[in-house]
Amino acid sequence: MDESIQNPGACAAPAGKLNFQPSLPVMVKLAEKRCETQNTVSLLFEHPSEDKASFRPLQNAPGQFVMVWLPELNEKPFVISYISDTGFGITVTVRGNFSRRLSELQIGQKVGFRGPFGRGFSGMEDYAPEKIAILGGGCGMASLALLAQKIPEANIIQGAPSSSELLYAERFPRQIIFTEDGSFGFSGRPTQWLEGKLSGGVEMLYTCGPEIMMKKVVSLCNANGIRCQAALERYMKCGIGVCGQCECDGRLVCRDGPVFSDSELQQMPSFGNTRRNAAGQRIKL
Amino acid sequence: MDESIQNPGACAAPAGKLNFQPSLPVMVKLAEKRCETQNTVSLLFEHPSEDKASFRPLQNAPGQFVMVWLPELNEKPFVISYISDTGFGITVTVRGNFSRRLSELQIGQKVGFRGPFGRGFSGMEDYAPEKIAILGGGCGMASLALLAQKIPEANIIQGAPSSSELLYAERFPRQIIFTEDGSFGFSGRPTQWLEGKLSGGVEMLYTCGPEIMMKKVVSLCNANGIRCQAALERYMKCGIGVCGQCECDGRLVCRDGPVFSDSELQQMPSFGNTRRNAAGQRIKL
Amino acid sequence: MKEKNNTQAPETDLGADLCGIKLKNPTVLASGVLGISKDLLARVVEAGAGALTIKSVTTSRREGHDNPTVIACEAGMLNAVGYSNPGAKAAAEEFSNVELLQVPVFASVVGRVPEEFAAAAQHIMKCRFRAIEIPLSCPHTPGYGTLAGHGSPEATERITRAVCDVTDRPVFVKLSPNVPAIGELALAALEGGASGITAVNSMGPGMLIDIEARRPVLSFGFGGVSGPALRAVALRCVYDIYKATRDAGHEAPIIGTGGISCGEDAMQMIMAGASAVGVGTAVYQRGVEVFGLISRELREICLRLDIKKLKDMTGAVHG
Amino acid sequence: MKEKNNTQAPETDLGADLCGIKLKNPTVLASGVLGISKDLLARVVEAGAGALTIKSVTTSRREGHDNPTVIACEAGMLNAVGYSNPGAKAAAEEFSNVELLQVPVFASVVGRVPEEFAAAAQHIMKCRFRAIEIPLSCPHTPGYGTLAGHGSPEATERITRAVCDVTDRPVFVKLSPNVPAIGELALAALEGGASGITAVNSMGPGMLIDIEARRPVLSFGFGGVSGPALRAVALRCVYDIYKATRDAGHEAPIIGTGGISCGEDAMQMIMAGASAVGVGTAVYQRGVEVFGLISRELREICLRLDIKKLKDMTGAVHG
Ligand SMILES: Cc1cc2nc3c(=O)[nH]c(=O)nc-3n(C[C@H](O)[C@H](O)[C@H](O)COP(=O)(O)OP(=O)(O)OC[C@H]3O[C@@H](n4cnc5c(N)ncnc54)[C@H](O)[C@@H]3O)c2cc1C
Ligand SMILES: Cc1cc2nc3c(=O)[nH]c(=O)nc-3n(C[C@H](O)[C@H](O)[C@H](O)COP(=O)(O)OP(=O)(O)OC[C@H]3O[C@@H](n4cnc5c(N)ncnc54)[C@H](O)[C@@H]3O)c2cc1C
Ligand SMILES: Cc1cc2nc3c(=O)[nH]c(=O)nc-3n(C[C@H](O)[C@H](O)[C@H](O)COP(=O)(O)O)c2cc1C
Ligand SMILES: Cc1cc2nc3c(=O)[nH]c(=O)nc-3n(C[C@H](O)[C@H](O)[C@H](O)COP(=O)(O)O)c2cc1C
Ligand code: FES
Ligand code: FES
Repeated sequence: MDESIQNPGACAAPAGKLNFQPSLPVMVKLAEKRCETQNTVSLLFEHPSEDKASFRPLQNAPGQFVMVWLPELNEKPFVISYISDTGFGITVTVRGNFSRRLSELQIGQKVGFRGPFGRGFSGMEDYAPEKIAILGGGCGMASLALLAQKIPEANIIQGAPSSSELLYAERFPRQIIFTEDGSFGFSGRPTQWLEGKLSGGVEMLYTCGPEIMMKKVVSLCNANGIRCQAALERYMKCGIGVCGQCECDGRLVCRDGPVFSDSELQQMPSFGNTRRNAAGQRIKL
Repeated sequence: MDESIQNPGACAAPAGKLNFQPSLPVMVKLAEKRCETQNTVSLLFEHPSEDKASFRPLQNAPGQFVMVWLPELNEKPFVISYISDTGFGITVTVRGNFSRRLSELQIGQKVGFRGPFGRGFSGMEDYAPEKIAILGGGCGMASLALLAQKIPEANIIQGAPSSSELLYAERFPRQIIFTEDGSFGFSGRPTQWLEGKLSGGVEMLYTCGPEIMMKKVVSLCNANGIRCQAALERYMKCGIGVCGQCECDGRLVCRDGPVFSDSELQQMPSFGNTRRNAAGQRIKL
Repeated sequence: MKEKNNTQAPETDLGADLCGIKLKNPTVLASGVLGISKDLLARVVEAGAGALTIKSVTTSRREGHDNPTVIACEAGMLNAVGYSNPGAKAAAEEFSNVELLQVPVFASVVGRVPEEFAAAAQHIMKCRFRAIEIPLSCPHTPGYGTLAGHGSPEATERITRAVCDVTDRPVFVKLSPNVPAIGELALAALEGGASGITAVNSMGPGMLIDIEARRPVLSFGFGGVSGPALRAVALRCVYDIYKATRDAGHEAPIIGTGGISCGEDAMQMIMAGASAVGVGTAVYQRGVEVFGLISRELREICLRLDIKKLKDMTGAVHG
Repeated sequence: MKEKNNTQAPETDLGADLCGIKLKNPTVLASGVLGISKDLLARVVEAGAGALTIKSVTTSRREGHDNPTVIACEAGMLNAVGYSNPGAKAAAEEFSNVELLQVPVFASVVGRVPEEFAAAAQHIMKCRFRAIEIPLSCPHTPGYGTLAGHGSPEATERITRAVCDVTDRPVFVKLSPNVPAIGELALAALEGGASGITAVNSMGPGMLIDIEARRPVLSFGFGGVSGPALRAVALRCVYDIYKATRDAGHEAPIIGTGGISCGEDAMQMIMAGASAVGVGTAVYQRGVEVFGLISRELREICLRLDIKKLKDMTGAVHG
């Protein structure tokens, strides 16, 4: 399966000169804001008016990411969580200054995008939809949204602390939902779905969410003979495989990932344990 | 007809970025030398072992030119006079230091080439071969050789001071030859072919040779209702339409030419009169 | 007329102003590219240029370096032409009646010492050039430009003054990008009497080697780098000059030059602080037509970004 | 092993020698690219690099500039990372047992004053790095490199000496291409005790502007230019350094860095005078695999040009 994961980074390089692919932000106007939860908002944009090689949202594969630029502030990674012929969107959970400023944008204001970058989820063609599980925790659902949209017949499982923090509850009506406080759906954590007999027959699982949760999901999958892929988050600077900032056990999350397969994750001792901060310092998750 | 002349220089430019086309010399080994006359030798080369964009002899159209580089000496324009699947050749008349050094090269020595550049002869598809004349004087035959090879049924006319200075006499057996001293073929100048009734029925003429001769040829064509194109020589530096050195009445011989049509030549008062030297100074031909 | 036909937004005003010299669009033919004859200049006018600069001339005739003198590589162009020119007197003949061209034409002169600059300027300014440019920045001609130390603030001021002394028309000083503090050089030029700055000349120098010949490709060994490879550096230079001169209370216009090949490039340069944009190497990339194309693309950009007067965008990034 | 499999001409010797440090091929990972962890270094070894340089570290932890910090444009890359690093002590932990990697690894340290260079060097050289590089040439970090005047001959000599005083391993001084006389700087570095020269750091700085945002794209405003746009200038710098040092009787090796992305580029750099070639931006163009690819292409070139030992080609163009 590892081989079947497409790595857009590891370009088969012809001898001689390559063209230099620009990676400059393309400015796009905010068209619509959609409140998802109390601290999470989706921002919807029209597609760029000119086709520029450095931002092609329609080429985005579920699990890839884009770099989002607020001039004079910063640029940070987000996934495309909505896509249609006319536009695309991202879902932003307020965590700090940048995500807050992003969530406060007004309709008509412009945001810079470049990407998509990295390697998304793969292999879904090899499984019948009902043999596939898509398991997200909290804001991680954003990373899975386009996958869920692509395979609506798959088992879609979401976990959240409480009903008020659920993402896309109405967007994917067939979701199996776990809330820690029992305010909606099953009471408990989405890992229970794997622990219980609910997952019977599932052969492939895609996950994104808090890394501690993903760590548990992956080990449950391993124990139950379910193949799986997880989307990681690491601090990013360049987003294009140069600065090394997003390093995780010798892999670049921005280029080799953010999606990694079960067998790759097994060789990544940092998974579920440590990450690096903006200075490149290794810290506990 | 002017419109039918393809100008590879005037690229229809898409908005946004163009790739930057390299124009670096590609070194090729001298494979064979062929004595053409006392002071003219043809140098035959194998095709470059690697395909590089900056030298593609197989893309050469008759009338285009290449820049020939002898490292540590100079680089000057020549036309490709021989072409086959396995190699190509140029024909060099010794005029000064560079052409002498070129003519003295030994088999196995390497020469740099870039090109082909400029606009070659055109429109031959629009005429029956027997309605076409190819008229060369002296070393100008080199510029016409590939055209003659392409349309062997055309009327091929060569003029030279004497039989010992004839180029490609055996290569194009159907040639009509004029020598000033009468040592071979008709006695006199090739313009006589146009002045006499010999040219009856010809509709299109291609010429290259001393500019005074070409001037006369063009005016005879104009007088006789024959369309024509002439290949000019001007001092060249860049060969790619930047430095302006090859300027002739506002046209760049390296990019707009070297081949010009009768109607273009009519708007070029310098044709047959003045050229520019290496300093860009206008001098009498 | 021609202009109007191309137009998508007839109301967009692309006009530029260089020390009172009015340009109908901000594109300026850079010195050394095509500008060797009046006929060629006329052709560049036809192609849509807003103004023209002639190839630099010296007091006496020069053949320049041997070929190869100009080479395009993967990211830009290298040139070591070596100031070939017929000499200021012959050039003045070539460019007599230059005022008949429909756009402003600028002279360009170089010399080894201030007196040579002045002498060449005197000859050439007998023609009705609208301004004169003095490049103190050629990186590949011994005796001239940076190889002769013309790029120091002292030399810049001295040479500028010598030229200003012999002409009443605006003097543009053309600077090299290869200096630690280009803002200071611009101030030195203005101190010497310059009316405007052209930034920049080619960069480096650079070198390319043919590995089979085991020799540099350029006959002179190395040459100035222009085109796309230069663009980001040129943009920063213009930014620095705009900031330094405005901070010092000057309003001298800048002709931003280096790697401009499309409307987007031109707009970036203008926002960095340029009043007009020089275009050289892009003639190789897109043909002489590049001038009209850049204007058309600028018009499209202005329409898209709702800019009525391009002029207002000069220095926008400093705001 | 791996190397042998790729080989088309097993007899070609790609080996390089940097002050007695043996490299099996001349490719060196340039500082600042990927070199932030031992695991990443191991991966670059696997990809075929001949030697590695870690990302520069300072005495204390730095977060660097805000994003965007790295941007690719049409002709090269702009970066203003701003020396983010966990500090020399944390880095020394990260790189403990660095000698277990199968190829030589070089440290890289920077500081604001000679004492900081020395302090950072002392910390980091507790690891078994084979040599240490000191970039005196960063164009985009206030307090460091060219923005702090580290690129003058005096500062170069002084800082070099301070680092040489605290280590017995070879010191490589990394120079900026933005200087009028790079040969003199190299001599100053050797005077200060350097064993070798790395040439060059990124160029400029350069700037790119987003015309819709009307702001520079890089958060810091401008950044160093690397990649294809830099190659011709870097090549000339190495040529100049080789000539200046050889003329002065030195034999110091040069790590030629700037725009190298394929075997042909590497060979040109070697012929200009480099003993090894630094590779940074090309990791973006061709992936980490670029190191193995360059070696393979060099081998093909050697075969074609009948070169038995690549080493013999160092400075070939000066012959
Ligand atoms: C591949 C990827 C995809 C992501 N997709 C989404 C998404 O779709 N929606 C969403 O809400 N969030 C997403 N994130 C996280 C998002 O980038 C951070 O929430 C955001 O950067 C926080 O910035 P801040 O200034 O608001 O918070 P800060 O206070 O600066 O930081 C809060 C936390 O966010 C993370 N973070 C901060 N800066 C970065 C950075 N440059 N790169 C990576 N992580 C950073 C760190 O873990 C940090 O502890 C994604 C992250 C990655 C790596
Ligand atoms: C488009 C074109 C195609 C040509 N094709 C051929 C050809 O196939 N065979 C051939 O023998 N000759 C050809 N020539 C002419 C050839 O370039 C010159 O003969 C050669 O450059 C002479 O160099 P030299 O050093 O031997 O002579 P020099 O003593 O330097 O000059 C002799 C004459 O050659 C011409 N010349 C010199 N340098 C140049 C230059 N850089 N560019 C143009 N003309 C120059 C000038 O008219 C000069 O008066 C061609 C020229 C042009 C412009
Ligand atoms: C072939 C060539 C010749 C040049 N000759 C001159 C010159 O004579 N005088 C001058 O001031 N600049 C000269 N330049 C520099 C250009 O005017 C311009 O400053 C530089 O090329 C950067 O702009 P570009 O990237 O648009 O070419 C020359 C450039 C080229 C490419
Ligand atoms: C993203 C990035 C970060 C860099 N960081 C450093 C650094 O920390 N220290 C240093 O000496 N050079 C640094 N450099 C410069 C490179 O080491 C190299 O000298 C330069 O990029 C030219 O080589 P290249 O064209 O192969 O990239 C950095 C370059 C890039 C692109
Ligand atoms: S963010 Fe992944 S290498 Fe820079
Ligand atoms: S030789 Fe024609 S423009 Fe340079």
